[in-house]
Amino acid sequence: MARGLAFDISHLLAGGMVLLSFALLYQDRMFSLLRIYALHALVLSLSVAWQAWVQGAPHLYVTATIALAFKAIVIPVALHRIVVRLGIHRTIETVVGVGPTILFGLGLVGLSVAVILPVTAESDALAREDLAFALSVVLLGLLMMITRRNAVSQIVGFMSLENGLVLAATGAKGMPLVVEISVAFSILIAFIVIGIVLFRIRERFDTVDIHALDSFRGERR
Amino acid sequence: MAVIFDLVVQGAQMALVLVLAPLLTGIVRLVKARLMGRRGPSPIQPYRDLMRLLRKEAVLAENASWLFRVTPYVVFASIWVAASLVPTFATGLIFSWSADLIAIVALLGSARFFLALAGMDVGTSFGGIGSSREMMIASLAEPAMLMIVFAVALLAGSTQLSTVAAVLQQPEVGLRVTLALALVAMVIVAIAENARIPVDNPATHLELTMVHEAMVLEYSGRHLAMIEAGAFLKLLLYVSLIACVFLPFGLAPSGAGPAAYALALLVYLAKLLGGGVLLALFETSIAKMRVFRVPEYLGVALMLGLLGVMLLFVSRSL
Amino acid sequence: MLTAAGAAILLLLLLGLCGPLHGRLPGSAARTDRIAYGGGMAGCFVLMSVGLAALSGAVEDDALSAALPIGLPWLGAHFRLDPLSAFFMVVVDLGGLIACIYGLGYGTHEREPGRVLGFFTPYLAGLNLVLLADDAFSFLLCWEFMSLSSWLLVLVSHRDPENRHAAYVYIVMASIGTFCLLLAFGLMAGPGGGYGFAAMRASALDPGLETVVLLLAIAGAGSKAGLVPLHAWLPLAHPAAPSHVSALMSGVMTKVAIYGFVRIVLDLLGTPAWWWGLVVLLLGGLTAAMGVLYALMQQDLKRLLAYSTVENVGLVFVGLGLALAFQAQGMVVPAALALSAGLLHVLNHSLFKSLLFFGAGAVLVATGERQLDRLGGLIHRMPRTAILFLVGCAAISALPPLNGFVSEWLIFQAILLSPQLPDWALRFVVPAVGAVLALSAALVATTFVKAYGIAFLGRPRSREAEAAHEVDRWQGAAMTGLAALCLAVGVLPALFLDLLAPVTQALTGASLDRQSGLPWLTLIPIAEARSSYNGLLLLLFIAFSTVVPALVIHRFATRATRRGAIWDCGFPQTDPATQYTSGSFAQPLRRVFGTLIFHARERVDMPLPGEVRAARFSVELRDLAWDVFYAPVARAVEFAAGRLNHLQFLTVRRYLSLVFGALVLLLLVLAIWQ
Amino acid sequence: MIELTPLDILGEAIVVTILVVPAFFAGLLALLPGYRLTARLNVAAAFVNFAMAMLLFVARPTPGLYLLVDDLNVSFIVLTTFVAFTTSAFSASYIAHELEIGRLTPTYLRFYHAMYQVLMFAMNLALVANNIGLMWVAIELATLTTVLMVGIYRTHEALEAAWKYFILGSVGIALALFGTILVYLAARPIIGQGLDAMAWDRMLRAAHGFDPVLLNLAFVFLLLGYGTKVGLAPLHAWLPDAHAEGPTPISAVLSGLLLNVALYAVLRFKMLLAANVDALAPGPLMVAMGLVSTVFAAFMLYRRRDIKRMFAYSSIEHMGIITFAFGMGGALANFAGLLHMTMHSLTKSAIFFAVGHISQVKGTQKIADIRGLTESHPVLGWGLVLGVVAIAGMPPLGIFMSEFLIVSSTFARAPGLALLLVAGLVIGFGALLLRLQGVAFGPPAGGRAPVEASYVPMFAHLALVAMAGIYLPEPLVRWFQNVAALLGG
Repeated sequence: MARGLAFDISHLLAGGMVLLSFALLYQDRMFSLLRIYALHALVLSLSVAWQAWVQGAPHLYVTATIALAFKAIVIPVALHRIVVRLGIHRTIETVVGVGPTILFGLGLVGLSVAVILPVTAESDALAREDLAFALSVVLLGLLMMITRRNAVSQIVGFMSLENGLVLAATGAKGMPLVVEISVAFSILIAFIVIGIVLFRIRERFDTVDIHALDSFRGERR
Repeated sequence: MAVIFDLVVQGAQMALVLVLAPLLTGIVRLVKARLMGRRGPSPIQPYRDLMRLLRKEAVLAENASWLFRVTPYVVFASIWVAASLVPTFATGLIFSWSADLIAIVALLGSARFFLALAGMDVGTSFGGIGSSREMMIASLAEPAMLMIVFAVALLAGSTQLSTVAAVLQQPEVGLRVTLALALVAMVIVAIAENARIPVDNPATHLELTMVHEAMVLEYSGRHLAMIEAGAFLKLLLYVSLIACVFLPFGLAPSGAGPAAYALALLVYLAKLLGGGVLLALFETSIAKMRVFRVPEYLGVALMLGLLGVMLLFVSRSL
Repeated sequence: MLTAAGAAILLLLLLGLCGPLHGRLPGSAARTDRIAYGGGMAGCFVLMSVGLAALSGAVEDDALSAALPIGLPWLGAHFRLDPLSAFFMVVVDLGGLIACIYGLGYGTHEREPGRVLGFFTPYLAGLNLVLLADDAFSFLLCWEFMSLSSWLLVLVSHRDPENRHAAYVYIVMASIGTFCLLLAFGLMAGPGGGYGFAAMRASALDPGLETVVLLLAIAGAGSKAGLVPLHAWLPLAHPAAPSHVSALMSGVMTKVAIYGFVRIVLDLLGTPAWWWGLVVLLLGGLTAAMGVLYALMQQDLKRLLAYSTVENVGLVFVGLGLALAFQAQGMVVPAALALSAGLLHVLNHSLFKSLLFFGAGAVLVATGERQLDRLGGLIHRMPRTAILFLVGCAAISALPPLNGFVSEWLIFQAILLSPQLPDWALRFVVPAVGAVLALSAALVATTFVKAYGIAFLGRPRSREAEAAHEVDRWQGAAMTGLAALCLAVGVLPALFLDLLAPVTQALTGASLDRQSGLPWLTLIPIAEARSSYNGLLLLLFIAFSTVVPALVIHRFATRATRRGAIWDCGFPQTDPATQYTSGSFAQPLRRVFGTLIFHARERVDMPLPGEVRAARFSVELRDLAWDVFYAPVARAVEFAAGRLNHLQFLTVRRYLSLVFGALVLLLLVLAIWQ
Repeated sequence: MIELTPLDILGEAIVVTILVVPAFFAGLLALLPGYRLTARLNVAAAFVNFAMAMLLFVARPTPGLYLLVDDLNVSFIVLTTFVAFTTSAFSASYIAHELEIGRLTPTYLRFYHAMYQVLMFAMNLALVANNIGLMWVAIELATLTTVLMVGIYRTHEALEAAWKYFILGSVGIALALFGTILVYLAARPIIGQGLDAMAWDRMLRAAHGFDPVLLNLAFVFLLLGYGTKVGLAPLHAWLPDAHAEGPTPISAVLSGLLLNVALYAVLRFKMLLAANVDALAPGPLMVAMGLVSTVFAAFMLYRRRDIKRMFAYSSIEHMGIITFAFGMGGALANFAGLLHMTMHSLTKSAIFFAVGHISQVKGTQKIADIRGLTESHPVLGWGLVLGVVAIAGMPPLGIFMSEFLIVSSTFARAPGLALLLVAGLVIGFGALLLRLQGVAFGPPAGGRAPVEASYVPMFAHLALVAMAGIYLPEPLVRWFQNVAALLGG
């Protein structure tokens, strides 16, 4: 396989993830959001698998499998059921309008490129480009977390952020413990989802339901 | 032998001020009466008053404390000591170095301190009013006095009255603006400190504007006599002080012969007489002011004193 | 020598353990009292002797310093007893010794004695340790320890909210002061960390930095000493403590603060610039004037005394300012005179202020009252206290032949030397400060006529005052001792001034001529033709002129005395309420200075004709420093705290936004930086 | 292969022990019923840990691929195991009372003890890890454990605090991971891929050749990621609530230990950056965050109504001071930072012990409802006074010394920064003393029940702090100085 092709494909996949992150930012319907997220995870799993093949690192296939099974299938399905069961509104209330959010997101991508660009080229270009995309995904995920009032979409934001991390980790050639880390993160996400179900988190995490109010606790004003 | 002579001179000075003080007050009263067209009492009337008071039984308020009884003597003693430290007719007295001008001011302050306390001892509203006002006047008069002291001391390079008088006798001192300012300030302070018109009226009773007399209202008999004597001494002290500092001519130097002392004594008596007449003239030509005008009046003295000192500080460098 | 001092200090620290043990030992609670105060007396006595021995030069120099392997690890704790610290040690331990005697009696009236005992002796130890410390860390450690223990002593009567407020303001101000000193030492030590005083003395600072150090020293030590406008905590905290502690705080701790200032500015900093003296003089004059004016207006006896402390600190700072001004011009003898005057006043103030606080404590024990307007006539019920308090009042009012007059006289003498100074600004300021001092001296007399007259003279204004009784012998003994000392210093100032010679020699390079050898023990600071003073002779004179006329009159005139009703110009008012009160006594002067300095507001509520209610008159006075300096800072902190407090109640999303914002900000910084 | 001496083997054994013991006891305590036995076992396990950690002074293992003990972390390990031990002793008596009043059920107790040991394990692992990935995992584990412990009372407030902690912690973890990946990326070209490129000792030796841009970027992420755990403002939000709502022993461990562990991670990365001349100086960033935290927390102290939350803010303040000190760098400031960290751990946990007793006897954590403690409970009250006075930086207690060094050494170098720091310190001081006076003095209010739990841990800590303020033992000083030199400018 030509080195150029390997580069192009991984570039394509990583770029696809950034694009999907923008789609997540843009989306204001709950179920579509979950579907786009599933797609996001799918692209991640493809990208990881491609890296496993390119780097000749078979353990990365495990990570790819986890991404595919857990993130692209189990979690979206679970969240879908939660949304239905808890009767959460199907539209997502954003804090700032979609337009400004997207513009800001573009700025973030620019920022990530700007900070990664000066990295000396001797660390191979693949890692460098991947890194810029991964950083963009992370930042966009965070942006999504803070521009949505709704807990489910915030979780989706967190998970897309985490996808960015896995992308970065697999892009780093020969990095040990990647599998362990991805497992650890999956546990974390599972915790969050369970947390939503069990505690029906409201107050501080804004709302699952937009009608719930902030009831300040502990130390009331 | 010289020491004994010095001691005699010092003793004579103490006796002299004591003897002359009532006479000065008597003269002032007489001149005032004449100026107002009255005949007036004899100049020796104050001596008679004192003798009469001394012979009388003293009446004390039921709740008067020991402080009340001791104060007249303390006040008298403080003023007497202060008065005898001011050179009257001779400089360089044997004990003059034991206290300087600042100490004399402080001694007068002590007298006032105790008198004000005594005014509050029985617990009457008159006593309180007197003490309170006396202390207010003193609070403003004393700094003015100290400023005068500063001015004089800076000019003479000493706070010792003997030295001051000796230095100011020198012809090269000449006429100084500072001295003139200090003189005016000193007169103002002297009038205030001796409870004279326009600050206070020594001849009044039963008037809400009285200050000094309100304070000593409860005194009688020998106690009152001591306080009166103290007041006489104080007037004498101020006149002597002004004479010593501003008109230092005729003072006998230390260790002069008896003839020189006799001459100096005559000069001193003339100065006293002049001072008394001037005071009476001044008092008859002015009206008493309200109590709350007094601070402004004394403020003038303070400013004049400070101005004098400042001028000195500045002129020294030129 | 220093080992004896160390042992005494250790003893004092250990005695602090008596506090928790109070009432738990076999035997009575009074026994713990006696152990603690008795031990305190012993410790103070040893320390005072050590100080005196060091001051008189009876000890070898190398016996006067020590380095212990504690404190800052690579430096160790250095202690040294030089003439300056020895002098202050004498002042501190004399005060401490007598306070312990007083405490033996006064302590039995405490509701919870353990709260006093636990901190009283450590406090004494702290005061001494500050004086001995010879490196910045030990100095500040002991300094702050002193604040800490006195804070707890202010909190003895912790149930009273006013006391808690006072303690709080106190500890915060103390901490700010400590930080100022810390910064000053930080500058002097430099980045290398030369924290030893010897190293600081040896190293020269940039003039600009020296200025900063001076200002920090003024803020740090001055706030502890009570310099206006940093004084506002002092009149709150000093009166709140038990009276023997108040005496120590006012009489002694302010002196330790002055010591800190002298140590830093005159010893460690090197040659002063000409305007340092100007700054210190101005502050001193301001402090003296404001202190006494506020004192005059107080109605609470102990608070009045505390404000008067402010005034006296101002007086000392005037002396120090003059010393700095002379020193800057190399005029060492006048500098020595000014410094001696200031330091002698340090001793004097510690004596009469302790005496006065003890007197106030006696009144408090006897009547439970501190408000002047509820006292009166105590001279009949507490004769001994009354006469001793009178001595204190006379001494603080600078009446000859007591001690207050001597130091004031010396300061005036120093002022009279100032025309020799070449700087124009100083030539104008010095006489003005002199006038201010003269004014405040006169006002002090007024203040104490008021305090004594209202509290001890007249007729009792309350039932408590009527039922007062004389205090016990310990308290009496303590006050007697102090009164005797006041008289001794006033009558024999030469002996005490000679003690200061090594101090001024070390700090200014000159000292006054030996005074105690002169005939009649006369005081001649510069030259006989210039000025001299003899307290002994004056005392004899006054005694003679008091006793002789009295004897003559009693022998030759009459000694008949009759008691009668009050005369009062023929209209005697029997109700004690018709007497002058402290407010009415101060009214004429309040009129003079009031609106300008206190923002005094007098309100008269006069009923219309026909109305039957009583007329009311009220006065509101404010401490300007509080309004201008303290309150705005407190409000600003309060405001900022209120604003920032919203950050406690955000939603998780907003907190995440903060994280996100920080991240983006840092990345931007990185992008731009690269 | 290097020859292994018996000491090396002993060292190896010790390190393994301090990891295995808590792991084993975690499992055991999860299974065992009953309160008395489990509490004692918990103490015993913590003690064994502490004793073993002390042995690390005698023998250390040679650095392997996973484990590393050097001058820097040995101080952290000993401090951690010591405070963990005393806290377990405190917890034993504290939890008994919680069981009595029914705030905890026996089932949760089992869970609590198991989690306590897991936390010990995770912290020890984070400290001895020679691998940045392993350390990351350990810190994540510690976070998750404490999240569970914070929520253990299952009240509305506790769950919410746990949730907040969890979410903010997760984001922090994510950021830290990104930073970790970046560091690996920077190390790989020099060291070669694999575990070696994640090992501290190897990275430090090779750090001068790393790509500075990647290192800078990594440090930003690591500072924010681990800074969240340290509780630096504005990343602090989880901290006050987690402290306030969890069981008090956990608050003590959080403040006294977990924050330190996170700071340890930051320090390690700071050393990497310091070793690379082209990378940005990490100091200014840390100084800025430290200052912001100090001043911010100082203001926040004023409006607090919950006593535990207040001391949590005080922890933020002190972590700010420590970060500031390490950011300033230099022998004096680093020394002061280490000292401050040690003193803060000891003091703050002592304060939380006191607060635990207080909330039990008074039945409330509301500051307004607690008054006159020195009168109603003299020993406890004066203990609290001593603790707060210590944390406020008054002598003769240890924090005074470190603050003295920090402020005085900073003022000569950067006066403006020192003034800001002093302003923060004074403002915080004012708030702490204000609340202390309210709580400890005045007419007593609230319950008067006697304290049943043991005072020993609290006073043991305070005694150490008091001693350190006056006298620091020579070996400790030398060793702090070594570490300070390691940390560099």
